[in-house]
Amino acid sequence: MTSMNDSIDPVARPARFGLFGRCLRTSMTGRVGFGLVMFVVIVAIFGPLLTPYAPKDQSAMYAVGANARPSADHWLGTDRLGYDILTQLLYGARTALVVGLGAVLISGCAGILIGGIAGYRGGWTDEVLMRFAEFFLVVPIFIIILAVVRVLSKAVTGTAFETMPYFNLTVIILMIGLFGWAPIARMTRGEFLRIKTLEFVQAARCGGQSGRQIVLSEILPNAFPSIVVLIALEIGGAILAEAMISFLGFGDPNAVSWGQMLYFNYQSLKIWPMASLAPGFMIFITVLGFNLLADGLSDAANPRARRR
Amino acid sequence: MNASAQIERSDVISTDDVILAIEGLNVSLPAGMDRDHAVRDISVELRRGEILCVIGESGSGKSVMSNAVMGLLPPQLKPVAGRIVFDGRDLLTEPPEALRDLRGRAISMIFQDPLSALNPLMTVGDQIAGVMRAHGVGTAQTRRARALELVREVGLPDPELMLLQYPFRLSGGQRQRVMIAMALALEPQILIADEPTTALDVTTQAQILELIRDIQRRKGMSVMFVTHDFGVVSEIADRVLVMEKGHLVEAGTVQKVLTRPEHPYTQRLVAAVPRMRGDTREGMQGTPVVLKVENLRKVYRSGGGFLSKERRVVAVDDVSFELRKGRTLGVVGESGSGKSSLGKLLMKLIDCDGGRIILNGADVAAMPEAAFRPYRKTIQMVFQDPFASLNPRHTIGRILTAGPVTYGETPGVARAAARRYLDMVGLSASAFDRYPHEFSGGQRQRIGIARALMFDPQVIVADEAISALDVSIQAQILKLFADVQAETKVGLVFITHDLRVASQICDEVLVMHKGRVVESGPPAQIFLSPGDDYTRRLVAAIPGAEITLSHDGSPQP
Amino acid sequence: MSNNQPTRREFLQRVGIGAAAMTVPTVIWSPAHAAEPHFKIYLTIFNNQQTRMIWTDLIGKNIAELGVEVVTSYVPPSEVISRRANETGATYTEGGFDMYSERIYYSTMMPLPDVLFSKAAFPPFGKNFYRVEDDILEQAMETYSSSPDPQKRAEALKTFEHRWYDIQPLHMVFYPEDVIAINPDLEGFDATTYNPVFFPRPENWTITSATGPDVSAAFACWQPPTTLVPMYSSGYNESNIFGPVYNSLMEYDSWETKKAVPALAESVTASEDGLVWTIKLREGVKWHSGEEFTADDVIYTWDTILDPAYASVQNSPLVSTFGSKEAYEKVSPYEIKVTLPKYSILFEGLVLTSISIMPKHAYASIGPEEFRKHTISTWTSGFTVTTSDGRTYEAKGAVGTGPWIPAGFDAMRKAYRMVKNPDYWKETTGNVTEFFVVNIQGADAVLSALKAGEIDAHDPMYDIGTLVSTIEEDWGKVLTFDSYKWQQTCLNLKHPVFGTGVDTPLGKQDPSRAAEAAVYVRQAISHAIPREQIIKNLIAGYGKPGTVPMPVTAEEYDHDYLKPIPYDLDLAKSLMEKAGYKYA
Amino acid sequence: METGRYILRRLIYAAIMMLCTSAVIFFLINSLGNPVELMLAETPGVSQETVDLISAQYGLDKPLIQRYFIWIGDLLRLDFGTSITYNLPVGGMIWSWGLHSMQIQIPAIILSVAVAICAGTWAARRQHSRQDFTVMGTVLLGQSMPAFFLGIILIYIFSFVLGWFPSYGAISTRRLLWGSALFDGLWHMVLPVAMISMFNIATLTLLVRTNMIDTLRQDFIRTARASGLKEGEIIRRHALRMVMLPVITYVGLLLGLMLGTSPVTETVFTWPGLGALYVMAIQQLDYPLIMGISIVIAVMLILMTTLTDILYALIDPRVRLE
Repeated sequence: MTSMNDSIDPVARPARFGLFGRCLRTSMTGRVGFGLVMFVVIVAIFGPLLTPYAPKDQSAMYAVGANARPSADHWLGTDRLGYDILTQLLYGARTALVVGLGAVLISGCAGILIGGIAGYRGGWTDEVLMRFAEFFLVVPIFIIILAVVRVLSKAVTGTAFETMPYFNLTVIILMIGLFGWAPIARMTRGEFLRIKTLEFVQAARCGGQSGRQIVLSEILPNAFPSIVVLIALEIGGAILAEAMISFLGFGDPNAVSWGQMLYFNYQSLKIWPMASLAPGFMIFITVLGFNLLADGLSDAANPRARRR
Repeated sequence: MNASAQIERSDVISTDDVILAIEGLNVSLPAGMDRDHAVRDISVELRRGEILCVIGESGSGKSVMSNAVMGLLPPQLKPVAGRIVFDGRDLLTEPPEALRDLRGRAISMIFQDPLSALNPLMTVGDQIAGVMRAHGVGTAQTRRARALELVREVGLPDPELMLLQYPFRLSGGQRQRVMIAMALALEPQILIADEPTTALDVTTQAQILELIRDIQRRKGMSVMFVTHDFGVVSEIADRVLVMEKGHLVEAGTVQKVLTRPEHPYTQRLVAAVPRMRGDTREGMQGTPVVLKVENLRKVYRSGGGFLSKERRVVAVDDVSFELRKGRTLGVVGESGSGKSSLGKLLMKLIDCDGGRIILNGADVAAMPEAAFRPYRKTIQMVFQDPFASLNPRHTIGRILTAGPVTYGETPGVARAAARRYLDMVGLSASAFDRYPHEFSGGQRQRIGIARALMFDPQVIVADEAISALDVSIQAQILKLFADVQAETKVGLVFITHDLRVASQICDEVLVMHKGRVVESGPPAQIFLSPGDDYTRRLVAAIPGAEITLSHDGSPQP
Repeated sequence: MSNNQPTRREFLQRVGIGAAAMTVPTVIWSPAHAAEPHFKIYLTIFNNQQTRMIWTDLIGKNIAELGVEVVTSYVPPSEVISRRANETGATYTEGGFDMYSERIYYSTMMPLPDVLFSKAAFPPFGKNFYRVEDDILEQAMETYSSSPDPQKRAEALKTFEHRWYDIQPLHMVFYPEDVIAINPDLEGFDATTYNPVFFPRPENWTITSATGPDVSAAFACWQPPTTLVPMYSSGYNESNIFGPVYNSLMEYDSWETKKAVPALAESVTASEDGLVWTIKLREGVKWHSGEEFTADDVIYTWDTILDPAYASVQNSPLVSTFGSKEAYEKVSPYEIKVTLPKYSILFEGLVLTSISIMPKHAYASIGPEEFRKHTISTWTSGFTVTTSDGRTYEAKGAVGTGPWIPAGFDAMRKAYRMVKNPDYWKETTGNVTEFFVVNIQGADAVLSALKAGEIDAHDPMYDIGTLVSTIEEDWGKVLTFDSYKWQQTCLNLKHPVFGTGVDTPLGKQDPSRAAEAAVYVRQAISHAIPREQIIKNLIAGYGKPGTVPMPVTAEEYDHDYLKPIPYDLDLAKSLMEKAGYKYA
Repeated sequence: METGRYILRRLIYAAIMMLCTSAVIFFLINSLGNPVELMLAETPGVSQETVDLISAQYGLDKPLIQRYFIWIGDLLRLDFGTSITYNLPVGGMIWSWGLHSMQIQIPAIILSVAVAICAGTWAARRQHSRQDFTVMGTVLLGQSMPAFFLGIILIYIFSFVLGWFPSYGAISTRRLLWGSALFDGLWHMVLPVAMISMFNIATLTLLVRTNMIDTLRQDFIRTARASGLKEGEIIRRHALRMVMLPVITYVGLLLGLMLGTSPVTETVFTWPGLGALYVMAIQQLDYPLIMGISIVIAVMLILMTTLTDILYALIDPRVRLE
């Protein structure tokens, strides 16, 4: 458009404090998102110190009763199961983060690996891997996860898995992770394909660097900003997916999950709205936090789209 | 030869003839850029029936000025002072709707990249007719008839079919003709051409320049022609404006500016224009052969998958040559001639389909990567794009030392070497710890050369190593190549599309066309008495030949 | 080159791999009970009813208080069903079950051996999943089911109740009250739905606000039916729909009196010893097709149920009642003689009152493999019935003798529709002429439907008790009924701890006292069930604490002996100590 | 010619995908056990002979691989078997329940696309302005809002507090709104459609905005401006066409998924759609129903993505000809 554009790099420049620093410095949404995420992280780490109750303590049932209004003992009241709502919210943050980070750890590793191989190798490998990814991109993940959670809980009968604590939650995390790699793979592949043809990569080859070195030190660091954006989005997505699965009653009965709170309480919304609105709000701000963070990171990673 | 050069051009034109007057134009830049104004205090008069060339290097503000006339400045660039008077009206204060009506009807514009400038989803016919439709001219039938007429007028083949084509199926020259047809649709009084031939091959460029010149004369249009190439200027211009960093530094007739530049910047610029030389460089005649290529061949295959036809493109076909130590081999050709593929084949960035590459006495053509690795040190490359050729995440030091360290050099020795070569390419040692984005394009290219030198190679392949640079920088880098070669006696394979550049630096030139070497020999033979038909056409198409065919370096139109 | 990859490092540092590292272990391995658990129970919870999920979970937590490790999981009912079908009494880890909870209701109007968990009610190849094996209980039930003398039967029941109360083979949690909200304009709802014998009787409904000749009424059922063939169903999701279409030989007149009166049978007389029965059928009763109802239809129905190829759920009680097809014969078109091999309470309690009679002329041509998929089972299409006099009748579902004629399944509304039978043999009192049964999921939704005037009543499974406070008078009238059902937690009585007791410390020490130790454990569990709190918090007080498998409102319930079992963890622990478990 | 070959190639890919998917579904679900045992589990006193007899009636005594081909053959004749919990033919159920899913999904998709194009274009043309910030903020909120939470809030406000719209079901059982099934159906659709659209609108608006900004930066837009086209015309005739390409892909995916994406919506609104049916089928392990719905969703998805690809190719000549 103008001659000024000539000076824009094909890949983002490194900044003083990295992508995160730039995100926090330049993007309002990034700052808000980071704040919300940090809030949830802090709640997850320190929350349990703030409550005298165990996560599955139903003793309120014998005292103030279920669906009790807020009191000095129960600041947000109790829910239909006689749990202290605040305690559930605090412990739910842990589950949410474990689900989000755990799922993305799996999908991120798989996605970067597969996308990286497809993008770097190209040709026939690329074709096969991307057809495969295409299948995963369009597959109705949610429906499959429901089926697998149910089917596995039946299939493990009598095996050692059955006695594994949080088996259902583990399965849900695994499934969300295993089905979430395709977008990351596609993004990684696109970035690899683009960066691979850039001249500094050819220069590295001319400089005698091996394929592994080129991928790890030349291509991957430059592809990373775009991937990080997607990863932040997927953390939010994974938390949302777990909430929906739990909401439909397929969650882990032994885990404290906001989705599960909603599942048990939304039928009595009219009696005691707090019990459903509070966990819903927590899911909302957590997912919002990661989405905003992704938005800010995306601004930071693509300076071309940044506000001038 | 261009007939326009013979036309007598007068400096004296009455003010009635001024069709567009830019008076004291100031366009501000947003905060944080390296200067306040994109253009500052510019006054220009475009006269009826003339071709006014605006020349300047990148960042000189020439495009900003032409876009300001069209009212197409991006929102962050704002004209803050001055007037643009057309037809008694100030275009800067006209309401947007009136301005819109003028665009396309009274003032038209064509752009640099004809592919992205055309809508990929619409046929040529729809796009030409769309201009008329936008101004409510004619009916669907008459518009189509007019489009047909225009397509014929700009010399596109098979007009009927052409209207139904999509842009991506046309060649670069054809696309630019479509652009011109669109610009001409409503017989505008002014045509603004923003670097319209920069993306084109030299022979196509000659045709397009011819077309613009021809149409301008037939229609009596005024043309504002923005370019960075003095060759083009000499071909087409009546008058020339020279811009530097947003300022207008010199204006005058083409003869005056080219032959008697007054402003020091113009003088530098004109001096830096690559001249066609027909002489043969002295020295280094009997040195040993460092690179010998025999019958090299590369075929690209695409498609060939399930239910789709395989397409084969012979990129490099039976190419043979020898490069001696300290000598420079030029590879010239238009885009698609296979010259870049040849460069990549030499570097073994792509595998060849036949032939031999003898390096250090061994045939490396068929070697697997592992076996070739020790040979890599002897052949290095300098790349085209100074912005993409350095990893933005690595310091200059890391970029330079990574290669030698990979080959087992100790980091200390590599660092010392890096500092030495930085010095050789004219950069201070403080560059070592900085990142690429802190350097200008020319500086980056110097770093690229230093990187190639780190291995003490016997051969450097420079693939269009200067074509992305401004003219003045080009000259510096060319000089650097010459100096480096003199010092290190490295053999240089210099791939370029610019015949003038090749004529300056090469000891021998290969002319490539459709993958084949059509002619080879010393520059004198190639440029002064080309034997091959294609070479002849190529040489004839070099713009500004009349001002450059001299031996003493001073322009002689 | 420490600063060459700033983004990745910064990212990991700042967004909290640290948080993840701290969180993962704490969530995955949260501290369980510090002490070594006494034993481990897998508590399987049906995933289809939230209230039950909650209170079962609560019971699990309380059992855990006794030093038992309780592992809970939510599963579909079908999975528990297949787990408990294991004949060997396998525990959960062996593919069977340890403990789960369910609701039991009377499928007739009197206690029958199956609801009393009689071993005899389940054939040897069958699925006696509870395996209540206690000589005193068996003896009492044997006496009860095979004695024609009401006095003896009452005594046997009392013995049964006392013995059960003492050894607690399964734990009754509570006896729910049925809470039903109905359209305030609906009259005649009284006798509607408590168990499969009491399906809604819309022929007696009057919508007082309705004007004009066509009055429609709608009834919401909790779950969609699986099959509308009576002999395949023991649940009332189905009988809500097929009930109004068919008749049985006898029916109950009203909830008020709970008295069986003749229906398709005009009279039923028995010999002194209760072995020979003469059934006189009502004459002039017409099937919906116009065909005459005769003894052939009754014989056909019994024959079909007795034929194992049809795999009817009523096969086993009928086999144990009749023995074989020789037990009954047609005397005349309107008279059947039944000779029982021995007296069985099932004949009165089940065969006469809850077997719907199917039309031979319409159904006889349908093979066993087709029955479940046929229109008579789904009501989704039509089929043609040819009567003996050669006329044809287009059935849009089942063919019965009842007051309502099926008009098919309305796919758009997902509702079963039926219209009033103008030729019904019995006088009816209501003004409703069109009747819908619609499946609505969820208590909240069903009340919304009632508020919107889309339904007039619903079945009691919605558990609207806790929502009663949201019902306003102008759109909902809340009725409560005593229900002949209870909620219970089931134990695998072959379990080595609480079933046979061989793995208890006491049982290991002295194998002859193993059964006794198991009783202690079961009693401990019973005392760990917070029945009052469950009733108060989860069903809004609409219920009574449970003791034995006998509805608290039944006249057979011995209120003097069966006092509520208190929630007392200390008492429970002392019982566990009796079984040999130690507490610190 | 080229277009024809392209379409043929896509269709053959689709067929291969369907075959693979069906095999996966069949062998996965059938590895879990004999459905007849489950069907009869509640029936006391059924002997093994009876189970075998009924299994044979259902053709379950044959080897798995043979049953797979029988199943495929049945599928081709649109015979999906019979549901264990409902005893209804699965094909008819999918059709009936699926129609209800489409009843809310299709209007929601149309609404989303319409709103998103307007909002996205509007925001893109005012990039970085206050209005753009507002739209983007709303979009981010909408994207982060869990669908079921939104549904619950909608029900609470519009159904419980205000009483404007029904909160369950697809149609009134008896009293139709204004006596018309059409109005009554629309009335029931309001809240579910609002809930589904919310997320789609957010995602699509983002998509439209990003692509519109990209497109408006393209050189051919500048050409159009330089040719004197009106701004509205540039948006409509030039930019939107480009922007529609990714939108079509996304909408194709939405259409493909519409039968399967809605278990949450349909659960919240007790809507008798395929999503809710699927959840029920899984909860009850109703094998024929799970297999039937899975295969229909998969086929629908493959078909829609294939159609999208073909449509894409028809709009963008570069795809079909290169």
